[in-house]
Amino acid sequence: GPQDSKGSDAGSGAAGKPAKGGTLTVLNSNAQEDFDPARLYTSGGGNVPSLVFRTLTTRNREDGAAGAKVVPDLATDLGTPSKNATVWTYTLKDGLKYEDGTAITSADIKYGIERSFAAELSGGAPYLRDWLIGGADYQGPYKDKKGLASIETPDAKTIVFHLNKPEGEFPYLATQTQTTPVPKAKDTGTKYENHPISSGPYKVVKNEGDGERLVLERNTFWSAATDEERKAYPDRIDVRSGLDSAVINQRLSASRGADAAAVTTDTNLGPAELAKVTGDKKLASRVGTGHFGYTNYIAFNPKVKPFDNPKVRQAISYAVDRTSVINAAGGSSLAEPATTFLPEQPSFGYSAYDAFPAGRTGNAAKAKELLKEAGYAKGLTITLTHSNEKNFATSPEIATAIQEALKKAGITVELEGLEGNAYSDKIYNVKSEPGFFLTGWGADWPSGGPFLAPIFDGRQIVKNGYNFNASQLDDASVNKEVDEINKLTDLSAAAKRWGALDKKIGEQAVTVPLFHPVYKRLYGEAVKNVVISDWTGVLDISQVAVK
Amino acid sequence: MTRFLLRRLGGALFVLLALSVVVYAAFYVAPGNVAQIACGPRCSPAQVAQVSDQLRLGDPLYVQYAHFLQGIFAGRDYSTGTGILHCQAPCLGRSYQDDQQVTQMILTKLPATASLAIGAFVLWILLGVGTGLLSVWRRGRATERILTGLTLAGMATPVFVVGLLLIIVFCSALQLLPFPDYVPLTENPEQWAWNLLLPWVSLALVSAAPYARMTRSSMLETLAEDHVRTFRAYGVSERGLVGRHALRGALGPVIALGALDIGSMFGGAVLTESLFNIPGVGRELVDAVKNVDLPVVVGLVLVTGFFVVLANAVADILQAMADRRVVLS
Amino acid sequence: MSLVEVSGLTISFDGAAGARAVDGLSFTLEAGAALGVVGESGSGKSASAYALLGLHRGTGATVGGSIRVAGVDVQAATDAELRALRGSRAAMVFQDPLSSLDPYYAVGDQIAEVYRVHTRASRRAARARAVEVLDRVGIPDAARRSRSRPHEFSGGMRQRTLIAMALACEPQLLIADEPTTALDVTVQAQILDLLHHLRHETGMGLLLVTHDVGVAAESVDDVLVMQSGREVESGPVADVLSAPRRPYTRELLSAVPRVDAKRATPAAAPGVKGPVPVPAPRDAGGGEPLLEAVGLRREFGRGSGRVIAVDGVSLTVHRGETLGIVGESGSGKTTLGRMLVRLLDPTGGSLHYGGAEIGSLSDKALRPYRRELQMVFQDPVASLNPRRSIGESVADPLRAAGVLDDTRIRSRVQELLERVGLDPNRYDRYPHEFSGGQRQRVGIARALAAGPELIVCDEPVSALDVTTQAQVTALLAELQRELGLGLVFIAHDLAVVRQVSDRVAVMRQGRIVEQGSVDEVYGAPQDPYTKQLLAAVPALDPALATVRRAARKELAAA
Amino acid sequence: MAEALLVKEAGVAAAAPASGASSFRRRLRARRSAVVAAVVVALLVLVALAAPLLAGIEGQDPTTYHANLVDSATGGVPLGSFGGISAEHWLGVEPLTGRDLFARVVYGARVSLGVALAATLLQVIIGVVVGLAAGLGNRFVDQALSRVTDIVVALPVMVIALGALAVVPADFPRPVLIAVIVGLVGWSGISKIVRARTLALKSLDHVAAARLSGWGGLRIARRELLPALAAPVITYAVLLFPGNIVVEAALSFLGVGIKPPTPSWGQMLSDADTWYQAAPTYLLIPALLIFITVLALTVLGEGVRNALDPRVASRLRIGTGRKKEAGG
Ligand SMILES: Nc1ncnc2c1ncn2[C@@H]1O[C@H](COP(=O)(O)OP(=O)(O)OP(=O)(O)O)[C@@H](O)[C@H]1O
Ligand SMILES: Nc1ncnc2c1ncn2[C@@H]1O[C@H](COP(=O)(O)OP(=O)(O)OP(=O)(O)O)[C@@H](O)[C@H]1O
Ligand SMILES: [Mg+2]
Ligand SMILES: [Mg+2]
Repeated sequence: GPQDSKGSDAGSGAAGKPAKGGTLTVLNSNAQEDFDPARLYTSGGGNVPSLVFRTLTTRNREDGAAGAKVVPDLATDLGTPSKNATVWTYTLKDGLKYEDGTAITSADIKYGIERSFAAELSGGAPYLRDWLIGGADYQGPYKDKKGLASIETPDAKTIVFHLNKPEGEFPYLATQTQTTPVPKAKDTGTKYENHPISSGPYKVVKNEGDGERLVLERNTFWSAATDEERKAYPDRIDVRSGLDSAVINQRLSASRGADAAAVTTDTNLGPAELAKVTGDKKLASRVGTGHFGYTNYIAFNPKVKPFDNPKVRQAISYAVDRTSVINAAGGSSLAEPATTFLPEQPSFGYSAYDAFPAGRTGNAAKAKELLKEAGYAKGLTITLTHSNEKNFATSPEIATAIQEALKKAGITVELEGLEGNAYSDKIYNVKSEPGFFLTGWGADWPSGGPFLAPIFDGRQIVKNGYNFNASQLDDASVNKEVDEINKLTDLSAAAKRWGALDKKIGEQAVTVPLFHPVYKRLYGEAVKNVVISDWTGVLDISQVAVK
Repeated sequence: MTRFLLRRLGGALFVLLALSVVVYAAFYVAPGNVAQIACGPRCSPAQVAQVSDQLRLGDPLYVQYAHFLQGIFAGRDYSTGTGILHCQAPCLGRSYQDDQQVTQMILTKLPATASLAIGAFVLWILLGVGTGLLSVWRRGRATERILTGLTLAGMATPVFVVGLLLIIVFCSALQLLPFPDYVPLTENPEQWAWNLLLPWVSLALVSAAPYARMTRSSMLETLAEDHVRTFRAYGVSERGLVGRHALRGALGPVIALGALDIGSMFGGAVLTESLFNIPGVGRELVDAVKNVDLPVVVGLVLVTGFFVVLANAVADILQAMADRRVVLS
Repeated sequence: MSLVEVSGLTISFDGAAGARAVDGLSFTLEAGAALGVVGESGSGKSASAYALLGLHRGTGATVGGSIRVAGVDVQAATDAELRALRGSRAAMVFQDPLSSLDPYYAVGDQIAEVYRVHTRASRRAARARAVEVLDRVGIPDAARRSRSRPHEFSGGMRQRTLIAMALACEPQLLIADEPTTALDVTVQAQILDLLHHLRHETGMGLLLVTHDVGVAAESVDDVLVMQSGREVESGPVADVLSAPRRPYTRELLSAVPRVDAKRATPAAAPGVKGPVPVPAPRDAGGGEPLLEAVGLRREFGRGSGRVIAVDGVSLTVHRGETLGIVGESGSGKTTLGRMLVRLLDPTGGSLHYGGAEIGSLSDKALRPYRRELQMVFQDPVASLNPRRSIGESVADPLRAAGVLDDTRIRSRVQELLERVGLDPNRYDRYPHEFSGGQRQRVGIARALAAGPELIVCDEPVSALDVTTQAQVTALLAELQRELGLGLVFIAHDLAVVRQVSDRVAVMRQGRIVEQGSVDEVYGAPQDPYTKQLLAAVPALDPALATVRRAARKELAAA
Repeated sequence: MAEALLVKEAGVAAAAPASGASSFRRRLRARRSAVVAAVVVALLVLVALAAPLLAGIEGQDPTTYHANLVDSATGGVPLGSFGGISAEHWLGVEPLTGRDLFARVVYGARVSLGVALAATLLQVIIGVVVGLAAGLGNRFVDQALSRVTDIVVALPVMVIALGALAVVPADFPRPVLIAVIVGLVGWSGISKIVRARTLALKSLDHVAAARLSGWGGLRIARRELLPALAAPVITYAVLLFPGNIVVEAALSFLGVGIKPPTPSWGQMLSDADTWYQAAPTYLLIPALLIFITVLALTVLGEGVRNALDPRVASRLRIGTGRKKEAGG
C-alpha cells in the first residue's frame, strides 16, 4: 500500500502537519477544455481530472521513483491476467458511489470505455483501440448500440477485457481516464464535459468559459475508505486557467492572499524566471523539482538522402554539442543531457549507454572523419526542420545550437521553422516527413513500452495518418522483442528488457537523444504536503494541503 | 441621415460577406489538418476519417460555405452523440475543436473584449490627445521633448513588458492592486474597473503615441493658418489657441485613426488579454487560426468587421459634425 | 499721452534681402480721432498695422522703432501685457476677412469667445453680445445666422463678422485694415457710419487702412499717405485731398474712378504701365452669346436651414463684352459666379457655353472647358496654395496645356506677373509673403495665364489702391480687346464697375433686380435698390460726406 | 534709440533663396535637430550596411554559441555584470546561448531597418493612393474604397500570412515576403488619415482654382493635395516604422519571418520580453535601438515636415519667442 506520511516531509517548504480545510487555488495556463473522461489524454489519470475521475488503477501518489508505480484505484488490485496476458479481469471495491449517491457498476466502466470510441468524443490514447479485440472497427455506443464484445461485465463488480495480443502493461493503461465509470443515463454526449459525474473526492460546482474557471467542492459520497491514494485535504479547489505563464509565476512568487494557497499544474519556471528565483533563498525553497519521462531528440528519416547513410547519422550524433543544446533549453537546471532514448528512471528500464560519445561539447573531429568515410569530405548541407513554438524543446534556439555545433564538423545546416500545426503535419506524415528534425516523446506511463514501441516498432508505422515512427524502422528483431516483452506481467523484469532494447536500437543511430527536461515549479507559501512523483513530474494536487 | 444609415448597413453586409469569403479562401489555399487536430495526434486514420465526416470537411468548400450561410439565416442542427443540438439563427457554426457554438462563444467573450477595448481606447485617446496638446502648447521647450520621448518610448516597448512591469510594481511590490482577474461589469462594476485598470493603462501607454504625434502635427498645421492670427490678435491666450482652435482642426485625423483602432480592438488584443487574464476574443482568435478552426475564425472576423464598420460610420458622422464642410456620403 | 505714438517704425522680413517693408514711419493718434492710412498696394500699410499689436513677434520679421499703444510699450511688453492690450484696448479688423475666421466654429461663438477673453461675461451673455454686434453690422436675422459657420457666409458677411468681433470688446483703438473691401456701398456706408458714431460716442480712436480714398475722405480726420514703406505726406484729410503737396498724392487722387464718369472716357491712369485702354468695338446684345444662363438657381442646406443663394438668374455674356454685377453683400454674386464657371453645380436652370449645355456636365466632361472659363476668386488667400510658390500656381494652367517647356513657362509667368504689376523676381515666393493686394493680382495673373474665353472676376480689385486698380482694369480691357474675352465683373465699387462694364446687372437677394447697359442703369436707375446704391457711393469731399452722413442718419431715423 | 530697440525675434537665417529647392534645403538646415536626426538615421543605415565589418572589428559573429559565458545552472543568465559586457563582447551576450549581442544587433539592423523601411513605404503608397481616391472620388468610389479598407482592418494578419504561406513558394526571399505582407495589412491608418484630410482640403478655393486650370484629378492630387498631406503622412509613417519592426517577429512565429539564426531587432525584442529582470540589458538593447530609430525618424520627419511648409518655417515659433514677465 502507499505510504503517504513519507510524502509530507519530502520537498515541502511549509512546516506543520497537513490538515483538512481551506481552498486550494490552481493557477494554470491551459484551460481544462476537455473535461470528458473519454476525450482526455492523460498520464496516470491527470492532475485535476484525477480529483473527479477515479479509474480502475491509478498512479502511486508518492515522491520520486516510488511514484512511478501503478496501484489499484476502483479495482481491488492491479488486475488478474490470463496466462498469456490477453485477458484481464478486475473486481471493483465495495461502497463506490457517484456524486449523486448511486452505486458505481462495472457496466458504467464498460460504457465509459465504449464512449471513447465515438467520433464525437475523440482525443484519447490509442491503446484501447489497438489492444481490445474488435477495437479497431468499433464506432462507439452512439452509432453501434451493441457495444464492444471484448469487454465483459459478468456482474456489477467484475469487468473482463479481452485483448488481441498479450499486454503485460494493461494495469498501466487502466490508469487512464477512459476507465472512469460514466452512468449511461447521465451521458449527454459532447455536453458531458460541462458537468461530468464525479466518482472522486471532488465534484464540479462551476465550469465556466470552456474549462477556464473550475470550482470543485467535496463530493460527500466519496469515501476515503475506498480510496487510499487521494488525500483531499482542501475543502474547495479553485482552478483558474488561461493565465499567462509569466503572471502565474509572478503570482506564485508574490504569494499574496489566496495565492499563498496556490499551485500550478502546468506552468514551469522559464529560464529567465529561474534565474531570478534562484537568486532569492526564500523563493528557492518554494520550488518543486520533478522529472517526467520525456526525451527531446533529433529524428532522422533514413528514406531521405543523405540520412540513409548510417555514417552520416553517426557523424551528426558525434558532432552534437549537448552543452549548447542544454543551455538553449534553459540551462542545466531545466534540462539534463540524454544519450539514451529512455528517460533516466528505473521504471523505464533505463540502462546507461552512449553509443556515439560526443563528450560535453561534441566531437567534431570524429564527425568529420565519419563524413569523409561517407563520401562527404568536402562537407555537407542539410535542412533541419523545427517548430517555432517558444517551448525550449523543438524551438529555434535549440535548432540553432545544433546548427552551430554541426558547422564545426563541416556540416551546413539550413533551418526550416514551422508554426505548431504545420510542423506537426509535416513531421508526422510519412509522405512529407523531412529527413532531419527536432522532436520529442513523452511517456503515457512510466515504462519502456509506450516509450519505445510507437517510435521504433515497425508495425506502428502509419501510412495515412500521424506516424511517430519517424525513422520508419521496421526491424524484425526489434518487433519481435517488443512482442516478447509485452507478454511479461512482471513489470520489473520487463523494464530490464526495455533498457536492453533501447541500447540495441540506439546503436543504429536513427535518433540523436538530446536532453530530458526537468520541471521546476513554484508553489504558494501556505502549501503543504508537496508530493512530486516521477510519473508526472509535477506536484500532485490530490495530496496538497493548505491548512 | 436615414439614407446614410441605410447605405452604411448595405456596406456592412458587403464587408461581412467579403470577409467571410476571404477567410474561407485563405483556409482553402492553406488547408490544415483539421480532423487530425480535432481528433488528437494519436487518432487512427479511421477515426480521423470519422471525425472529418462528422465535421463535414469532405464537402466541397462552396458547399461548406453554403451551410455556413444557411446557419446564419436559418440555423443548423448538430449531433451531440446522445441527441441533437439546434443552433439557432444567426448560427455561426460550431467550433471544430471544442464543440462550442461559435455564436455563444463570441457572446460570452465579447463583453470582456468590449470592456478592454472601450476603456483602453478612452484612456489612450485622452492620453494621446492630451500629450499632443501639451507638446504643442509647450512647444520648443523641454516639456515637449520629454513628452515626445516618453510617448515614443511607450511605443517602442512591447505591451507585454509594459504590462508585466505594471503588474510587478502595482500588484507585487506595492500591493496596491489585486492581480488582474476579469470581473464582469454586470457582476461588480467597481471590481470590473479596478481589475481592468492595469490593462487599460498598459494599452494606453503603448498606443497613445500615434495620437499624440498626429494631434501635434495637425495642430501645428492649424496654428499656421490665418484664422489663428485673428484670435491671437484678440488676446486669446496660447492655451486657448491651442486648446480650442488648433485642437478642433486636429480632430479629423484623430477621429479617423480612432475609428480604425477601436474597430480592430474588437478583434481582441491577444497579448494584453493573456497577460491580464481577460477572457476576450483575442486569444480565441489566435488559437482558432492556429488550429484551423474555421467556424471560429470566420465568426470572430465577422464580429471584428461589424465593429470596424460601426466605428467608421460613427467616425464619419463625428467628422461631418466637426467639419460641416464635409458632407455625409 | 496720445492713444497711439509711433516713431521711427521699421519692419523688415527675413526673405526680403534686407529691404525694409516699412521704413521710419512715425505718427500719433489721439483718442476719438481717426487716422487714415492710404497708399499703394504693398507699401507697408498692413505691416505697420500689425506692428501696433505686436503681431510680428515670433514670425521672423524684424521690428524697430518705438510703438506705444494705449500706454503699452508694444516692443518691450511681455506676452501677458500684450494679450491684455490685444482685443480689449486695441482691436484689429484683418484685411483678408474670408480666411480670418475659424472654419470649425459658428461665427457667433467666435465673437463670444473673444468677448469672454476680456470680460467676465457668462457664456450666454457673450452669445447675446455676439448677436447684438452682428445685428449692428447689418447681418440680417443675426440670431439665426450667428449659428452659421464662416463658409456659409458670403465674403461681405464675413468681413462684417470681423468688424463685429472688433466692436464686441469696445476697444479704445480700432485698427481696421481695409474693412470694407467686400462690402457693397450701402453696407459700406452703414459700417462707416457706425464707426463714426462709435468715435463720437465712446471716444474710440480709429486707424483706418484703406486704398479707397473715398472711404478715407468719409471717415477720417487725418490722413497718412504711404509709398514703399515710407510716409509721403500727412495732414488733415481735407487739406491732403484738396491740396496734395506731393506728386504721388496727386497721382493717387487723379486715378480715383468716379461713379459719374462715363466709360467712354476712362479715368486717365498716370504712371500706369502698359497702354491706356481704348474701348473695344461693342456689339453688346448682338451675335451669338458666349455664355448664356437661364433661370440659374442654387440652394444650400436642407429643411429649416435652407438658403436660396441664387434664385432664377438669367443672363448672357457675349464675346468681348463685360458684364458688371453689383449688388448687396450676400445677394448671391459669388455663388452665381462660381456656377458660371461650373465650380458649383446649379440646383436648377441651364447654362450654355459656346452652344453646349454645360450646366449638368460631370467633372470629367467639363475638363475641356475648364481653361476657357476662369475665375478670379474673391478670397485671394484661400485661392492660393500656401505650400506652392506663386509662380508655380500661376504656371498651372500653362503646364496643364502642356505645350511649354520650363524656361518658357517661367518667362511667360514672369511676363504675366509684370503685367499685373508684380515684381517678376518674386516668382519663387510663397503667398504669405505678399500683401493683400499683391495676392489678388497673383489670382488675376493665374486666370489670365489659362488663355480663357471668359473670366468671372469676383471683386478682383477690391484690395488694390486706385493706381494699381486702374492698371489692372486697363490690362483686362486690353486683353479683352485683343482676344475678345468675355468678362463678368463682380464688384461692389460702383465706380469701377461703371468704368469697366458694358452692361450691368444689379443683384439683390439672389435675383437680378435690374439689368441693362451701364449708362441706362447708372443714368436712369429704375429699381429703388439701384437708386439706393448709387446714393451711397462715398464722396471724395469730406465736407460733402458729412452732409450725406447726416442725411442717411435722418433717413434711418425716419 | 530706434536701432538699439531693434529686436531680432527669431533665429531663422536670412538669406536670399534662389529657387524652391534651395529654400527647402535652407529651411531644413535651419533645424539643427533635424540635421542631428538625419545623421543618426544615416549612422543606423551605415551600421546595417557595415555589419560584417563592425562585427569583424569586435572580433565576433552573430551566430557562435558561447556556452562558457552563461550560467547554465541558473537558467542561462550571462556571466559577469551588465549582461556580460566585456572587451570582447561590447554589449554582452545573449542569455541561454551566449551569442554576442553587439554582432547580433548590427546584423539585426539590416533585416529590421530594411524590412521596416520597405513595408512602411508600401503602406504609405497604398494608403495615400487609396485615401486620396476615396477622398476625391465620387460617393461610389469613396464607399467602395472605404469598405475595402474596413475589410483589411478586420482581417487578422495571421489569416493573410496563412494565405501567403500557402501561395508563395518556399524559396521566395523572406524579407520581401514580410515587407509585402506587412505592407498589405498595415495601410489602413494612412488611408483613413489621407481621406479625412482630403475631404477637408478639397473644399478650399485653391483646389477649385487648380480644377479651373484644367488639371485632372491626379494632377490636382499631386500638386494641390499631396504637399498638404505630407505632414500627417510623414508623421504617421514614422510611427508605423517601429510597429513594422515588431510585426516581423510576430510573423516569424508563423513561419513567414526571417529564418534563424539571422538576427533581427524585432525577434530579439520578443525573445527578450521575459528577461527584463534577469538580464535587463538583453531587453534594453533592442528596445533602445528601436526607440532611437523612431526618435531620430520622428525628429527628421518633423524637420522635413517643417521644410515642406513655407508658412511653418516662419510662423512655427509664434508665441514661443515669448517674453517672460519683467523683473519688477
Ligand atoms: N511675411 C512676409 N515675408 C516677406 N515679405 C512680406 C511678408 N509680409 C509682407 N511682405 C512684404 O512687405 C510689403 C508690405 O506688405 P503689406 O502687407 O504691409 O502691404 P500693404 O500696404 O498692406 O498692401 P495691400 O494694400 O496690397 O494690402 C509687401 O511688399 C509684401 O510683399
Ligand atoms: N456653402 C454655403 N452654405 C450655406 N449658405 C451659403 C453657402 N455659400 C453661400 N451661402 C449663402 O448664400 C448667400 C449668397 O452668398 P454669396 O457668397 O454668393 O454672396 P455674395 O453676393 O458674393 O456676397 P458678398 O458680396 O458679401 O461676397 C449668402 O446668404 C450666404 O450666406
Ligand atoms: Mg494690406
Ligand atoms: Mg462674394
